[in-house]
Amino acid sequence: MNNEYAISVNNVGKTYRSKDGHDNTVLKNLDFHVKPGEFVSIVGQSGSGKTTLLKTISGLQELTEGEIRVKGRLISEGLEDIAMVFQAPVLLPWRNNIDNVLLPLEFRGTRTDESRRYAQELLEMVGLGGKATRYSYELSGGMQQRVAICRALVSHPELLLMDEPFGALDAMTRDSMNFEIQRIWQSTGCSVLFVTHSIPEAVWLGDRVVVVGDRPGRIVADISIDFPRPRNKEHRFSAAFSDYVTEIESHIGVTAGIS
Amino acid sequence: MNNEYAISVNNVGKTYRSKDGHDNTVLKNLDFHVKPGEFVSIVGQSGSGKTTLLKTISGLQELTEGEIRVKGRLISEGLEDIAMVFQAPVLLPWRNNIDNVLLPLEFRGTRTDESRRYAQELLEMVGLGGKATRYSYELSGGMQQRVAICRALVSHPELLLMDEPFGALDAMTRDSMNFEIQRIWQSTGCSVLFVTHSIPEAVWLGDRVVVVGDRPGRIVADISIDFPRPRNKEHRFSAAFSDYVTEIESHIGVTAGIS
Amino acid sequence: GSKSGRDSMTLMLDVGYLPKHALFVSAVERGFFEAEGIDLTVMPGSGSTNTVTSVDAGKVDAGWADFGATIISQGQGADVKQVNLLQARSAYAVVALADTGISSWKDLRGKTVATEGAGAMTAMWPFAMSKLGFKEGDVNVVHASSGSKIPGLLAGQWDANLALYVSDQPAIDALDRQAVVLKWSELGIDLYGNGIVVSNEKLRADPAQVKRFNRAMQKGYLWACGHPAEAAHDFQKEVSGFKDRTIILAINEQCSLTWGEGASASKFGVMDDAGAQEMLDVAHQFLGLSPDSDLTTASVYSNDYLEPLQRDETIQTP
Amino acid sequence: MLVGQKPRRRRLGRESVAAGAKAVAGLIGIFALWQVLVVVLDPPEFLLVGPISAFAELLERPGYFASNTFITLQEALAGFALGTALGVLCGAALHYSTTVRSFLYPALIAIDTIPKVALAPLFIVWFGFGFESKAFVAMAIAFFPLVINTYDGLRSVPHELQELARINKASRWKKMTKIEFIYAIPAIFSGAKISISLAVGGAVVGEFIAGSQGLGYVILLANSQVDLPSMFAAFIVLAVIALALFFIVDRAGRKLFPWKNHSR
Amino acid sequence: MLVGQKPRRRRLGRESVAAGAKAVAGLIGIFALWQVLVVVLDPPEFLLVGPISAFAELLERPGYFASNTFITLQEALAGFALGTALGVLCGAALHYSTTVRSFLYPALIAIDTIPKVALAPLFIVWFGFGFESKAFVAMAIAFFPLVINTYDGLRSVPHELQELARINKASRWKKMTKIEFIYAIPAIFSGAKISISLAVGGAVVGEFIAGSQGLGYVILLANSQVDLPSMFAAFIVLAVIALALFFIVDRAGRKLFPWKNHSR
Ligand SMILES: Nc1ncnc2c1ncn2[C@@H]1O[C@H](COP(=O)(O)OP(=O)(O)OP(=O)(O)O)[C@@H](O)[C@H]1O
Ligand SMILES: Nc1ncnc2c1ncn2[C@@H]1O[C@H](COP(=O)(O)OP(=O)(O)OP(=O)(O)O)[C@@H](O)[C@H]1O
Ligand SMILES: Cc1ncc(C[n+]2csc(CCO)c2C)c(N)n1
Ligand SMILES: [Mg+2]
Ligand SMILES: [Mg+2]
Repeated sequence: MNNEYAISVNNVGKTYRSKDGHDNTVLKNLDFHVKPGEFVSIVGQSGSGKTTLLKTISGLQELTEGEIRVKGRLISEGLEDIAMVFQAPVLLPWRNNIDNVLLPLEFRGTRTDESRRYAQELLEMVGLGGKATRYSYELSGGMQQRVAICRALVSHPELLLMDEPFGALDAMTRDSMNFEIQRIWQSTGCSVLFVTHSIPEAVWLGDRVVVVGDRPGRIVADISIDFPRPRNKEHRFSAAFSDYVTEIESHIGVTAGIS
Repeated sequence: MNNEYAISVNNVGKTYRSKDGHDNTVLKNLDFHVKPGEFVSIVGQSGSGKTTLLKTISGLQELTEGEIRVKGRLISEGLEDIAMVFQAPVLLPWRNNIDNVLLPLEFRGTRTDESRRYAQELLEMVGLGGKATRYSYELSGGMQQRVAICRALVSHPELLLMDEPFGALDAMTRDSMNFEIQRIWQSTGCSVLFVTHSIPEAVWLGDRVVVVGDRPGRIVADISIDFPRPRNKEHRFSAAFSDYVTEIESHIGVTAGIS
Repeated sequence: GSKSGRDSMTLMLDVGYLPKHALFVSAVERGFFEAEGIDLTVMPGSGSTNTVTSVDAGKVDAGWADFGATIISQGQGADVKQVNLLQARSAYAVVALADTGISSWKDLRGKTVATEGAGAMTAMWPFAMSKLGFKEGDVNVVHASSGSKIPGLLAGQWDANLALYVSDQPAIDALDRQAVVLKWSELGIDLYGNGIVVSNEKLRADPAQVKRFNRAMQKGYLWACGHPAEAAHDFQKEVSGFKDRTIILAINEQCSLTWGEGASASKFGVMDDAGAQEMLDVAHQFLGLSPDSDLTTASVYSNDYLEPLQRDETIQTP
Repeated sequence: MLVGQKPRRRRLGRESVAAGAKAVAGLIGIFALWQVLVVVLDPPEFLLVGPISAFAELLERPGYFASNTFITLQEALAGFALGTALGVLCGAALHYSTTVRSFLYPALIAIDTIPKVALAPLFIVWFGFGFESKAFVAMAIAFFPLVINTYDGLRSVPHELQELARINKASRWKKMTKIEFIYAIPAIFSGAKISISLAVGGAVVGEFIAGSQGLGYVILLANSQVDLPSMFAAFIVLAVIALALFFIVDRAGRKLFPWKNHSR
Repeated sequence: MLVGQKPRRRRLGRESVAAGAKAVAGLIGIFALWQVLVVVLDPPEFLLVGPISAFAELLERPGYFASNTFITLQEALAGFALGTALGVLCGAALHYSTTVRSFLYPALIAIDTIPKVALAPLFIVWFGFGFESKAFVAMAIAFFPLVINTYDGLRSVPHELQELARINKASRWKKMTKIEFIYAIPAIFSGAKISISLAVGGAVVGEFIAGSQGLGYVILLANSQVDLPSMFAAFIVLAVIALALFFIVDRAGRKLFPWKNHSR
């Protein structure tokens, strides 16, 4: 029944149980579906459960209620081809950057002679072509984040989960990353779940924006963004765009903030 | 001569030398000064050297050229009372959140009975009053960042260096943090160096916005922001504000981005 | 195994490589074993008990071990026999330094003596005490590893060692000190000393080899007793560091224990039931040999593999 | 990385019991295997006896074994305590003082290698044949793993934590007590877990050298009488006390550093 | 935290030489102290001799010491290699298999405590008097620190790295070889540094038990002759080879895991 969805989250709940009996219900009655090839942005307050949601979908964290299917299969039965950009870069200090990018291929045993060239391309795309053989300690915070993004892309995943991938990037780098992600997504047709704190970014990138509410995390809004693809700067400054942003802000409880 | 400044950075250069002779000059001929009680925002592209600049000022990283004085004293002669929010939270996993916040006082030997109450206040201010006795692994990325901010504030520093403190925060939380930082800064009169990727944030908070350019890092612009204090949402949506933002974007090379 | 038509054999000593072992080294060096078609390797041991164990396990062909230790092992199931009593009398003694207030048995009262933490001599010390008419506590006994006994004695940590005088007297001599030796035999404790131990399996499989071994051993041993200076020289080639005088002293002491006083006293290496039984009794009484043990004199030794030399025999090198 | 380390969930009483049961099962398994081996191979009694004989021996002379165990235990604990204290001190000195490191590190390693058994005569001469000489041997052997693990543990304190201390002008002492030593606790306890076995072994070796009591002496005596049941009984007691001490040390380490290897 | 660990700067040849010089100075210092002690205290020759006598002894019989050293070295290296391999394997098994951990961990610790010296007769029976029995004693002693440090090192792999492997569907083997074992390298090498000394000591103990060559035998002979110059000469040689091996292991560990304790 769920086979038509890339991801289907059914009535999911997640409670962290701590040793002192201090239970923390983070997600409750979550229901949502991602169609194949869809780009879904997720926004929500700090601590609302976005990371938790991504980790349950990726199978890294167990559910306490409900079920999640990826391409129709229960995640508990084994993971599909998923790539994830974590909130922190998590690079291996003993590998240089390009070898960090190649790690997923080595894990999967699919590294070929081609791979290195592709990894280098990805690094160039994120502006780190010259840092391929440097180590992560020699990179700035934003640079590390970009290496982590390349690592997620290198395996041509069908499903890409990104947890605030551009959090440490300046506006300009961020813009160019936005364009690149859109391009890659369009050319590969993968499904994307994209957590961000930037509502404009969520709107610009997403086919839909899902707003996760707080205490416990649940879906408070699920808004389809009806802009054509590929999107460009024009869309960003259209009236419709501002309306989307305002609507989403109202769901989160922000009213046109400072930053 | 420099005694009038809280920070004075004189012709500073920093070159990372790597073992394979691959020298990386990150800062060059940097010159700028911060007056006591001033709030200086720093923006610049990812990898331009903002973190490096903060770390040299704090004395955590050695200069390769020039000199830095804090309150007139060379930093090489011993550190003044500086607090720093690092780009990553760096919390001690063996301490709960409030004990992490109290750490600077224990280091300085200035922890009193009062301290705990104040730390709790700070945690409440950042919306984590209920997480005081939890551990950092039980917090979301943004929550950890907020604990780190409390830790920097707890020692009533005269000089506060913040490296993208709000990078992992959603718009709403970020706004409220912006207001709190302005309030604290005004009530304590400390000097602040504030690195951010958000140009509106930089403008809204700063007395000045310093733009750090790339390769090697140098100061490409130093713009005074002439809004009265305390600033509020009104200022954010004034025409002057937009002009500041546009001017700064032009220095960095962004033109009104997506996010 | 046999290479060039000769048998390779190994002989394990009781402990270490000491001057008293010069007899064995010399016997090999002078070709007594070669003459019997045996390539003998002599190796140091780490205590008679371990030596018997090694023999039983087939790791060595023959061992040179304290008869008491052999009996205890046999009592525990070691399938071995003593086949050549080279040392008819035990060298048990109390060894002290001259001029330290001990010159006779009665001087021991109130003194402290050191001995290995365990061993036949330690176990039998109460026997010696009873012969002396001492009560428990009249002599304070402390335990020290074999390596510590001489240094401890020299350093004055204690007053005397319970020791084989053939071992300790030369050691003290080597340090240019004078030793006082109180032999247990003076107390009437005159037991068999060390002998050659072979496994019963070997006795079944190749009795002829054991006989050849014994022949060579007896000749070599007696020859060395007759030529201490030459034997000492042979030993020095193997183990450096000892003075001639010390080795000769050890050889002479060792050789003074060759001839016993029992029925078979004049036949070298031969044991008798009386002597064996005496040791069995002592083992029952002092050495922890189980009362249920079915050991008999016949099961602990055999003279069947021996063509004993006589007291007055003159030995020629081959 | 730090943020990923979570407090371990405290073992429930039930889990603890289950773990204990498995450990006991494992030990019983070993004993069973050993007994089967003995029955099948049927080695002579002076070479190898089964655990049944050993336990029978233990039951026959409980007082004898208990009193000697107590003595060995005291020596081992004294040696372990001293060795740990000294080892941690030396490890810290190596880390904090370049001078100590340059000049003393090699010397320390050199001295560690000299087999303590070979130094026996000197120990006797220096310390006599009482409690002290055994505790000293135990200490001398237990000491080294703590040096290495303390030093290596302190060396691996992450850079960010160092910076955190520096920016807050932490005194050397505060930095040590609030960051570095806490971070190094797991490594130090790894060392202590190695040392506790060594200390017990060291006490026994000390008793071999010069002793008239303790399990080492029991073994020596058993050896001379070729009394293998008694010898193996002593081995079993030794193993049991070392095991108990090991798990006490292990548990203490986990108590002190509970945020490793969390479940969730 | 990961990002804060930076590759160590490779030591320049000059620095390396300086470090070596200091180490040698440290050793010479120890020797000098020892000699002074001997001159001042003037202990009798059977109690303590100074390094000068020991070195004189070495120079007098260089061939004797060289050949015996060579033998001990071989035994120690074989034991160390085997003990390391087995220790790492066991440590890994403890980490990866709950069954092994539950059932075998206690048994392993128990077995480790049994003093190897006391097991001498069994070793002889199993391995004879040759090279094997000494290498076995060395192995048996060297093994344990590697078990503990491998296990503890693997256990402390951070959670995020585990997640990184899982999300990429890494096979168990890939996860081990590309993350876990690499992360555990420093801890494993800490263990190896403890073990290398122990292996040398173990070989010597093996030679005490049953040997007619090697430095242990040299010591045994020297002991029976109360020949302290020869004994101390052997100690010095032992210390030197253990030192050399230690620094080889240490250097190898740093080569394999160069991103710790970076300078900048
Ligand atoms: N291991 C854990 N144990 C207990 N509580 C946890 C744990 N991990 C997360 N939480 C709690 O779950 C809630 C949601 O956390 P999560 O990391 O999913 O938030 P988030 O939406 O990603 O926030 P942010 O934007 O700050 O990253 C928080 O209240 C947090 O305290
Ligand atoms: N330890 C180091 N060794 C060598 N190069 C380094 C080191 N640390 C930083 N760099 C380099 O210095 C430059 C500036 O880094 P820095 O961290 O100061 O940038 P940043 O402005 O803070 O960037 P971001 O916004 O991404 O945090 C980068 O090119 C980086 O590669
Ligand atoms: C040498 C050494 N290597 C790694 C670590 C990191 N670490 C911290 S605790 C622990 C387990 C105990 O060894 C490990 C591996 C360390 N501290 N010391
Ligand atoms: Mg998150
Ligand atoms: Mg930065």
